[in-house]
Amino acid sequence: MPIGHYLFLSLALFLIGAIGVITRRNVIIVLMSIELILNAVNINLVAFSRYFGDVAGQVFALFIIADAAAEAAVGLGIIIAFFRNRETVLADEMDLLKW
Amino acid sequence: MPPAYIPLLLFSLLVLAFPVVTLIVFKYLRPGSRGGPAKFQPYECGILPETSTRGRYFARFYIIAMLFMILNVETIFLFPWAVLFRGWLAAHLAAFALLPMFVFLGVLLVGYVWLYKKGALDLA
Amino acid sequence: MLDSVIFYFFAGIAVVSAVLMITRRNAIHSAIFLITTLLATAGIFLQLRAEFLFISQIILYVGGIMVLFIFAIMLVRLDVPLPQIRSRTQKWIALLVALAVGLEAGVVIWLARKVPGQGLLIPNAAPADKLAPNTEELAKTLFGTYLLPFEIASVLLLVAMVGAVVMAKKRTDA
Amino acid sequence: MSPMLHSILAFVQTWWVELLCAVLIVLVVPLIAVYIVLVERKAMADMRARLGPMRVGPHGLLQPIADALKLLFKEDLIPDNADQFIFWLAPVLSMTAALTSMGAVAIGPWFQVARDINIGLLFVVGVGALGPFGIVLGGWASNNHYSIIGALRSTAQLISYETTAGFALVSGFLLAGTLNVRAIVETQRTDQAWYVFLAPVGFFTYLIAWIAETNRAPFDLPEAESELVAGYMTEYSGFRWSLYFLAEYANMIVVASVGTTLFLGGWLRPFPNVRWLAGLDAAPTLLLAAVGAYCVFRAGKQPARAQSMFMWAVAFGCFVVAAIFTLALPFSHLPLERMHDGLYGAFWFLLKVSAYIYIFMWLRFTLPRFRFDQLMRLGWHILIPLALVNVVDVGIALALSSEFGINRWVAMVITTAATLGAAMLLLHWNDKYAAAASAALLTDSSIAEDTHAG
Repeated sequence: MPIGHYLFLSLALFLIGAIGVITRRNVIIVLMSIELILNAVNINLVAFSRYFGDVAGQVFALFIIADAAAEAAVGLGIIIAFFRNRETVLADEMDLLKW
Repeated sequence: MPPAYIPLLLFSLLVLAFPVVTLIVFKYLRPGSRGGPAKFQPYECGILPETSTRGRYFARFYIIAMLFMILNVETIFLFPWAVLFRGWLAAHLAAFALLPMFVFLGVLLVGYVWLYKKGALDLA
Repeated sequence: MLDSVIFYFFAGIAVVSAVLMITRRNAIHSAIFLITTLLATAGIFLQLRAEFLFISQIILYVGGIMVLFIFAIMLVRLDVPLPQIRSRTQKWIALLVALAVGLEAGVVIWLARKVPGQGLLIPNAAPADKLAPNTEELAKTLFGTYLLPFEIASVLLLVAMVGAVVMAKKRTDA
Repeated sequence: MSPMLHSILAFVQTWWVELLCAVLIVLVVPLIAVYIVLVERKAMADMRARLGPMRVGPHGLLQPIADALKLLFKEDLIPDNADQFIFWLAPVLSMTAALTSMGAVAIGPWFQVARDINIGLLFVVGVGALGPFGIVLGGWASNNHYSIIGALRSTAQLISYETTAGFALVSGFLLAGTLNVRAIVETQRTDQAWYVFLAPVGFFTYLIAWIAETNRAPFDLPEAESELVAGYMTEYSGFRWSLYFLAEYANMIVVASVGTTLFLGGWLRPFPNVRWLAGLDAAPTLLLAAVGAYCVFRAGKQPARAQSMFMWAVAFGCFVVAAIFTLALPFSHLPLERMHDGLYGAFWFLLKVSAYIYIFMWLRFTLPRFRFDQLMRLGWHILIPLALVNVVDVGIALALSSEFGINRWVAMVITTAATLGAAMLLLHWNDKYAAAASAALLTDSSIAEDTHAG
């Protein structure tokens, strides 16, 4: 399996995630698209780690997953605090820095 | 795909097929359903549901899910350590084996104690 | 032969459910399609002989993060499909930009293979059976060269835990 | 096309044991799960001085088949404005997660679907993590207040006890040093000690965590009849409902086999190096012969002809398996060696798994149900810190015994005492904390912001 296939796959997932982040107005879907982009990055890392025979890529991917967990926790925490205050989750209604 | 996983992949497809095929096959073998609209009302001990069920549920469940995720990440980091532990002991590296994990668990214990004191964990 | 069949099987599922994820109106449906994408990506990790990453992706991403997303969606009463007033122009601009970036990056990858010498210096994959057992190998590197990031990861988790709890228990003064 | 055929034939040639085991598991485990329901009802009845199901087949042996057929043909309706797709998907997801995690479990030294995969037991835990989805999606899709609250509570319970189970497994892997299922049992053989004796607190927390994980016994609040009608399963009927139940019992089998492999020494014969207990090798044949004889003795007394025919069939089955065991014993030097080890290993493994499941049932009949906040407080305030302390203590015990040459049993006793001391401390803090919380509740009139607490 030449590595080009994996690069094209991660490119496709990255683009789909980017489109999701740009077009969707619902913040939770935006957060999900960010998780998708992180996944595309992981595929690249593991593909290169496999083809260069060095396991450091997989260790880095493990740290990215841990970071995605931390990011999702705080991100959703902010969304819930905002929702309980302003009863909305749409991105363009979040125009306040301090509520 | 490492050869050992191919039977596992076939097994999971087989397992997925078991409930799906049974559900579909017996959907047509079953006698038809009779009974009026009341049968399709959600069952709430006889009381007719007024409000839609998509009401708001409190944030405590969110805190539990978030804590579960953070402790899950911690467990995943514990597995590689546990696998190599006996190897390090055999090589007389007991200090190196124990110290990194003590620091890792200690930092997370601080967070846990803070949560315990702050009452985020009293899930009454 | 078998490898490419399995790869296209998982890659197809991943891309199709990713597209479905961003187009669904109901948030729980898109969460389910994201779970399918994550499982397909885990399958691709398995094909790249990254077994520990395969299982940590399932445990952490699917079993942890997605449960949090579904809880948040149920909490934020989002599962009622919102009237999506999607501005037409924004969607088309995004598609255009994405296509441009995609084309350009695809051409780069395609050209890199053709030019001898300047191509990506990628030897073909190491023979599969001589690979070291994955978990032990990953653990040695994790506790060998990457010990400091390992400790910083715990501080990151602590900060995330504290931050999320402060946010979630925020008293609404309004 | 012929190279494709050759490669497939070569593949089946090397992996026929695994494929056969896969098909067997998909056919046999639901059957065993249904029969565990019967055994449970019988044992519960026996403990309460009544007979349990006696009507269908001799002593109710055909009752599970009758239940399964009834459920297959019962009408399973989907409530209106429920989410059709997810309502249909949730039980399938729950059942698939439970059965797929059976794949990485080794019943005997040769009966395993995923032979020698590097992440053995972790695959079981990983696929088990998909279980909460079946529950939360099922509860949400059925558009019913009770099922949503039940789904949220049940998932919260699953989540908080999954962490404890993860830490308990870590203490087991510390001792074993590998994740590979066969290597774990091998190290227990070379260590000449089952890990339940080297990490007792680990086994104890594992047992409790997985009782709560499978929504059983004292922790079955979300689906308790008296509390939430049937929790997330309220709107399910017919075969969809039985998929949830099959998933729960299949999960119980999986949990019992993981516990046996990691803590109770998989397929190892108890007391392998005790000379005068060598007779245990003949135990399988004697046990099966006794069961066959009992069936023959009871066959004559059955009122209906069909029931006595059934008893004869069961007796014949027992004698055949006993013959296989006796045949395999003397000819163990023939290529039957692998089959001999496999059969004996499978016998001891299944004996330990059934003992483990009996403990599940026993707890279910005797202990009263937990309240939801007690359940969560036990999970978060006591069990998770205890499991964490236990991981550290097993590490210290191993370090002491290898670094300073202290006898490993003495080191184990010291560290277990330290863990139990920590447990006492946790309990004390918890009681003090609970007392303070309830006192504050009484005096402070303004209840916390979220009035409709769980």
